[in-house]
Amino acid sequence: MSNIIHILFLKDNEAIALFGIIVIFFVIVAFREAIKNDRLKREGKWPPEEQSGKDKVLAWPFLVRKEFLVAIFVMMGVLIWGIVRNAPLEEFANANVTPNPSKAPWYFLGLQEMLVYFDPWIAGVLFPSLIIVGLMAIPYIDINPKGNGYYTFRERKFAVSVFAFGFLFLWVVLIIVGVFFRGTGWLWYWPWQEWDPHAIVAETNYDFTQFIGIDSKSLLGSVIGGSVVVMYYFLGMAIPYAIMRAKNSGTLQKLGFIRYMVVAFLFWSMIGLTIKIFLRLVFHLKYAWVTPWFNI
Amino acid sequence: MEKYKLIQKKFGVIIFSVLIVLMFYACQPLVYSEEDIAAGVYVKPEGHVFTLKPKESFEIRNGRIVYNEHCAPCHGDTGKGNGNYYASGLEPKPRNFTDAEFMNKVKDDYLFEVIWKGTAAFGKSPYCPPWGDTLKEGEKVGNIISFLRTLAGAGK
Amino acid sequence: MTENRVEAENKSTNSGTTDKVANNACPSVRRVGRRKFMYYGGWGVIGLFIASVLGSTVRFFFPRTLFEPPTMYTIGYLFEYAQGVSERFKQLRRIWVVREVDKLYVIGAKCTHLGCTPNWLAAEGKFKCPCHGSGFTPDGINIEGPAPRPLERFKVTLAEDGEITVDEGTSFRGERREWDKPGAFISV
Amino acid sequence: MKKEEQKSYVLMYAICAAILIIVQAWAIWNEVVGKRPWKDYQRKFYSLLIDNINDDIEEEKKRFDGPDVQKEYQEVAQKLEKAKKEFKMSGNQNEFNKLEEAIRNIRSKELSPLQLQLSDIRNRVLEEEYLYTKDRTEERKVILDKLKEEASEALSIVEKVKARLAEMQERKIALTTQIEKYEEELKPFVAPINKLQERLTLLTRKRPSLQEYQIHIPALNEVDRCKSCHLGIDRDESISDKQPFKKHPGSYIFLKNHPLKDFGCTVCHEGQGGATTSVEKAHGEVEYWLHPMLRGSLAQASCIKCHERTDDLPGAEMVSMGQRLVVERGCVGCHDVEGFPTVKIGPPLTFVGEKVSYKWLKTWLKDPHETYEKARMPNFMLSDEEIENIADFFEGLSRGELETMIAADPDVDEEKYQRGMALYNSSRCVICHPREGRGGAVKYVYAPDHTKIASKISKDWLFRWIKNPQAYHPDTKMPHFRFTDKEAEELVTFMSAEFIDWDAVDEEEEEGEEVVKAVKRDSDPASAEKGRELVKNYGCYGCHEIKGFENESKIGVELTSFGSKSVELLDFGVVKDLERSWLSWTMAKLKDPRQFREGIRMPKFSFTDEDFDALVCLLKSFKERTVPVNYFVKATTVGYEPQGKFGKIVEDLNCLVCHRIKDKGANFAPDLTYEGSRVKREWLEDFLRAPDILRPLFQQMPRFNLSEEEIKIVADYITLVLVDDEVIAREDLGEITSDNVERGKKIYNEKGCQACHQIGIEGGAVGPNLSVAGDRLTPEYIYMHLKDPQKWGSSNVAPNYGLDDEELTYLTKYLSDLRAKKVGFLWKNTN
Amino acid sequence: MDKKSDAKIKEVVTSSQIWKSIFRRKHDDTKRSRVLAIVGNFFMHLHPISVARHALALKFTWCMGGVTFLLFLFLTLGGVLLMFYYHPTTGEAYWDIKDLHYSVPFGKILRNTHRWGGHLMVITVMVHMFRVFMTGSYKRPREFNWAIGVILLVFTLLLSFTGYLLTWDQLGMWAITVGTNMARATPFIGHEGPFGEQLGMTAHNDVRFALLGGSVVGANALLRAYVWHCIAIPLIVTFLIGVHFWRVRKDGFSGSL
Repeated sequence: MSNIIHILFLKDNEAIALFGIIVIFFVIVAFREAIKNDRLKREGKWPPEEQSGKDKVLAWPFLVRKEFLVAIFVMMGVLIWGIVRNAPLEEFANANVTPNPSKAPWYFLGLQEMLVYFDPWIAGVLFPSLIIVGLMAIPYIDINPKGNGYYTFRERKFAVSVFAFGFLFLWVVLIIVGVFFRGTGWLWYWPWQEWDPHAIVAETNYDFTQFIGIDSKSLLGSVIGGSVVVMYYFLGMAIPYAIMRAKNSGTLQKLGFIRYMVVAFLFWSMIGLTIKIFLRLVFHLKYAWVTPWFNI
Repeated sequence: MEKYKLIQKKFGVIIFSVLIVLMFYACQPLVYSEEDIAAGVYVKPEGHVFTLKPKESFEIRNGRIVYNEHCAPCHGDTGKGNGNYYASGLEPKPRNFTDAEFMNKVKDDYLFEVIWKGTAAFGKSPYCPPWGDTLKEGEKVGNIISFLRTLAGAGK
Repeated sequence: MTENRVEAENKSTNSGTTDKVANNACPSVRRVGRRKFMYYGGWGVIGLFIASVLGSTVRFFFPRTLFEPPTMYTIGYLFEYAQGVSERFKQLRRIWVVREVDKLYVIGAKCTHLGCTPNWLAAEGKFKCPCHGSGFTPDGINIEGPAPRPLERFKVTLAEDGEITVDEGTSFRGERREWDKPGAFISV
Repeated sequence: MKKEEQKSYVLMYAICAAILIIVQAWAIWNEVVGKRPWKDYQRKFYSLLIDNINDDIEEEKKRFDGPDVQKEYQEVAQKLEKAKKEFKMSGNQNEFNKLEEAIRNIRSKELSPLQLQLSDIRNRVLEEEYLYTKDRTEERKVILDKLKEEASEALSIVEKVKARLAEMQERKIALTTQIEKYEEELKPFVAPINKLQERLTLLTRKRPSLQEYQIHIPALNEVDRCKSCHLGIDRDESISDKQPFKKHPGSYIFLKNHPLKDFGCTVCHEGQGGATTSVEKAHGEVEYWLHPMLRGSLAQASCIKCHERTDDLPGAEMVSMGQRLVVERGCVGCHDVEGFPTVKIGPPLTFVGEKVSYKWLKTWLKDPHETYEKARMPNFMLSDEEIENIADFFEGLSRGELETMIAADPDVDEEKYQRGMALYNSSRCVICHPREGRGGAVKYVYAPDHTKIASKISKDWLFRWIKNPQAYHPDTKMPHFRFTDKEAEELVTFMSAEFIDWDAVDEEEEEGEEVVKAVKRDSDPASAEKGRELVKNYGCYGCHEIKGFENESKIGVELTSFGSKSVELLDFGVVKDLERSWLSWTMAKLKDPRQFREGIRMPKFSFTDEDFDALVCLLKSFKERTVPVNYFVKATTVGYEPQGKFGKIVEDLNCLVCHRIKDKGANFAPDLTYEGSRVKREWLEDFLRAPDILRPLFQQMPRFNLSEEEIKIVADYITLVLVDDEVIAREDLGEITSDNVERGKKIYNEKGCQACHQIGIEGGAVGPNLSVAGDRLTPEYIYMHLKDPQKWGSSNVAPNYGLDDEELTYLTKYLSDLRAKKVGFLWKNTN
Repeated sequence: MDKKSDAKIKEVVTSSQIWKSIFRRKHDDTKRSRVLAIVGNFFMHLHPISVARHALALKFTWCMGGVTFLLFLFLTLGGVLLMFYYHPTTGEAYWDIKDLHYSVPFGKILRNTHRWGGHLMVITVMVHMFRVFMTGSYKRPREFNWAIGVILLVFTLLLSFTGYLLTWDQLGMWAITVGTNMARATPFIGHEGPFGEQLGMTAHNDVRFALLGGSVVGANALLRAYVWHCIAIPLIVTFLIGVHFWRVRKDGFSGSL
């Protein structure tokens, strides 16, 4: 236990702990509000009177005074934090000595954690780019007109769950894991375990085709691996499309083909990432697809 | 009353924040004050602890070096006045520095003068020479005295 | 500002305008005295905070330690200086060491007019400032040009081992008749 | 729920504002007080200082009020009083005042306008001169000349005024000479008090401001603010016994040679010199500071940063001992360290099978330290099987030429035995080889104990060894005695009868004579092969020459930058209760190397506590040099090698194991650097033939049986090369009369020289025997030695009596007169 | 002092030309003056004159955008102060920070608050984005502002990231080394990424080199980080914040109709 307290106050870790607390707090707030709003809607009390939008309040003084109060509050917090806790400053930079563990800034630790499961170009470049592009694309692919300006879950089940999953699991949890559960040698340590720089863990990973007895580096292996990845995307995109098409879904019509493809690609990429993590942890899968130029 | 409740609600937020801050402050690990150690809050690990803090001060260590070089031949390594194999014939015998009674009696200043000017200057036998011109540094003599004090096992 | 706000509230309540925002009734009884104290007090405290932050910021600009060259240093031994003005330490410390028949002193190479560094003209036996033409005798007395007072001398002492120590922290000014004070020179 | 407009946040504001201002106050307190512990220390320091000065003043006053001082003081004071009265009465007062007035007048009214005029004229002259250089016309010349004339006139007027002034000044001074004289005389009485009083008022009226003191040395890239707390560090006297106000101990070694302003503190003591917010931070004993403060003697680790050689460097005893240990105890056999030579300290084991007995080998491998107290070989903690394997392997290493019987043989020819004993004694084997716990006084020579040696080695080998040790072990420290075959045989006979391990014989008698004496045993080849592997594994070849291992590399890790290794890189292994610090790990590693985990090969060394400290200190110094070149102190004299035939003899006899020549060699026996100026040649030759008794038995030089030719070579070299120009021949010292000698003798007795020196059989034996000093030493050298024994002497023990020239001369004459024939001391070895 | 003279002084002060030139108009308590307080004040102009009632509820807005902006201002001011004592060179940077700790008055607390404030800003930006998503506030007509917000998020991370190196300690150096090493594996333009080698990328001409100004984290990297951190990114962020706010003002606070 003393170990986790020690880690908590190392480097910038207290900021990350605060990040965790704040996120949990606001997730609770958001979903409580959403559930409340959903209930109101079900009960037909919507829109609530004070949210009618026509009921306006002067910004001065009623908004400004609140902002001012929050500002004082935040300044106070930062000041106290600054007095009580010193910003980290380690020893002089030395290119010849790598600290163990050596970590990226905390907000990139999710990516660094992903580096365990993927090649650098996927975890470090492809996924960040996809995240940024995907985030920017959200308004354009989310064609659901409902839920604009209020918390709701019922009306945006898919959007909220996918985003919450992405934000909470693939971002926040991975950061927390990267900071608090990854110790020396980037090995997994529970809070009550002590980090041992000399620890040795045997972990042999296998490529996908090696499970079925084919050399993954051979042409055959490469083709099989490649087809698995392609099939994953193809099936993942085609099957729902076919089903929705068959059902003559209105959503699909509104979305249109291109938008559907974008949504499906981003969605299956996210799910694929989770699947790969799962497969690595459980079955020691190294790569699904091995080529001379890149590995997935 | 209603207003009071309102304030109370907001107070909750303040208190929550203050508590978080205090928690951070209270949990500061690995920094233990001397009082903590005294009170037993923090127990220093025992057994294999080696810290090369000097076992003796520079004064005494240096005193020993100088003593061994210049004094030990007659006064002996342990200061008993039985210099190894040389001083058997000396009359009077070299001073026994382990004699606590004597050592408690003499003052540092006197010892200093005797070492500096030699015993002859104090009307005693001429066998202990004046070391002033040899040692040159008063501090060296002071160090010898510090070391002599440890021989008698008495403080001062 | 807050004051205005509250007064505004009061007024809008009383005036009974059609203002939708403000026409909701305020609690009628208010102990104005205490409230006022709160406004002034609150704003006073905020003001105090801002003032103290500003004060701290000002203090921030005056660090406790500097990395400037030392103001106390040694310049060698007496015998190293022949009679006359020595420029040995002009580059390093911006001083002249002057030895007369019976004494040695140190002159700061800083014109008393506007702080330029004068030149020592050995042929003419005087210091001449290139900026505005002030001239000084070898002992530092202003003889020409706009310089208002003689060049300053620094404290010199002999260290135990005979080295000359200069302390720029203490300066001696001729127009205040400080040149005869102990420390202004070393008698030879 | 109230509407927004009805809500009041006044109380919230007030509370927030209050907290905010409290927080800001906290921040300011933190800045001004909380993080500035040195302020408190400085306040304490100054109050202590004031107390100290007050005490001094009290003492001074007491001294001043003492009857003797008061009496003298009063006398002078009365005289002064009288002089003053006279001064007033005689009308001198008036004249004095008048003169003063006149001087002032002349200065202000005459001299200064004149001077101004003069400088004006001078300036005009300069101007005209300048114009004339531009425009060389007659007109200008005329003006210039005229001006110059004016200037010289003005100058002469000024000179005249000045002369008048000087004259008046003189008259003025003459009037008060008497008074001034007494005043001068009074000054020393009150000067100390006044000085103290002045310092006190300076301190109390205007206390020095509390500030961060900083030593900034750009060359060393160092910022030390240590003095902010350690204010008294460079004072002559400690004002308190406790840190941080103590003065630096041993400042005559340290601060005097390393002034604070040029070196700072952290260059030696490390620690975080820039930190001022807490003691731990300043001392660098915190996380993320790689150089925690080196306290006390550990700071010696920094000597090596600048000093190339630390032996004989005062104050660096520990680290120099460490340096010596690293080489002499074989650390370099396994570990590479930059700057340290790779030496194989052990004897060659190439043919060890014919040298030692199997049984002895096994006991030795079990624990060398138990077999021989001074053993340098560490304990490898081998299992019995491993010992057997290794012993088997070594047994196989033999040329098969020698008779392989151990030397032990109690039944020997009595006459041979006696002659061997005499030879053994005159060869002073006991100086290096301890025997039953006695002898072996030469430092850093690890010669085997002779007590049981005959049960260890083979007779033939011993004979060969005595005849020429270098043939078997080129680097041995054993001298090559010039024994004849007969003498060597006698010695072997003596030793085989004398140095038998009787315990072992008792045990082995049951097994039969043959087994007892056999050195060699038929070894099992499989076991020997295993032994070979073990020898490779444990890196025995690091210290021993073993055939077949010439190309193996050292088995240990490189230690060049071990001192700056961070704690994370040190393997604590299974040891949990060890403090996580470099120091404790290193100490634990040295004390018990294999405690951390299985499979560590480092053996256990038999160091003393002092050795451990010295080694830790040295290991701490293993880091990159960070000082600039101009701080680097090169060794003054390096690389003296005795040349030619003399050099060959020195090498053969290993003279430098005891003697020192030009900073090379050891301190056990006298320094021979200027031996030629010291001793007379005749004596020297005799001494080399048969060394007489100069010093006690355990320090006595052995007899090497040199041939006459060799003696001549050595004597030539010493008298011609090893001389010092400062010892000049002096005629006046040669005149010896009985009167002189008597006076010298008186001084000798007065000063108590006999406490340390022996003449005949009288006196102590700290210094050399002086019975034949006249035969041995040149009078010039005696004179020089008596004048400054530290400079001219074989050791710096001898006290400097501060004798004057006359005393020196007489004493020299007395000592020169001490000759063999006079004292009746037999000094030529007739044997 | 009696009330009359008190009022008189107030009158004289408020009716003076200087006062008027600064405050322009008198603040009485009409709706008009409240509106003018927003309209006529540069700092208040960020706000609309009136806002929907629900936008006042902290429960709804969490005030995260405002806090982020506040922290941005605070960090800018603090950063400017810190720059007075900072040299972006490998030999000095670390010791400047140490000096801030030990010998500059209020230096330590300034650095502490700058660091923690920076972390806090990253946190609040993320939470702000989370809130905007949860209330669906990115929907039409605010799509583009969301995109700007995402860019601002990226730049906030970059601000913090570049600031890491400036202390020139092990923590910063290795965080940057690990962080930028990902760039090495960028497809096509990183020398270890897919097809990078085939396209002739080496450690000396790929994207990481451009980031660091060298193949290792060295003096150039420090200078680049410094310029990005202190000048380039703040400028970009300031501009984007302007756009972001302007769009908020134009589009109004989101809310149900």
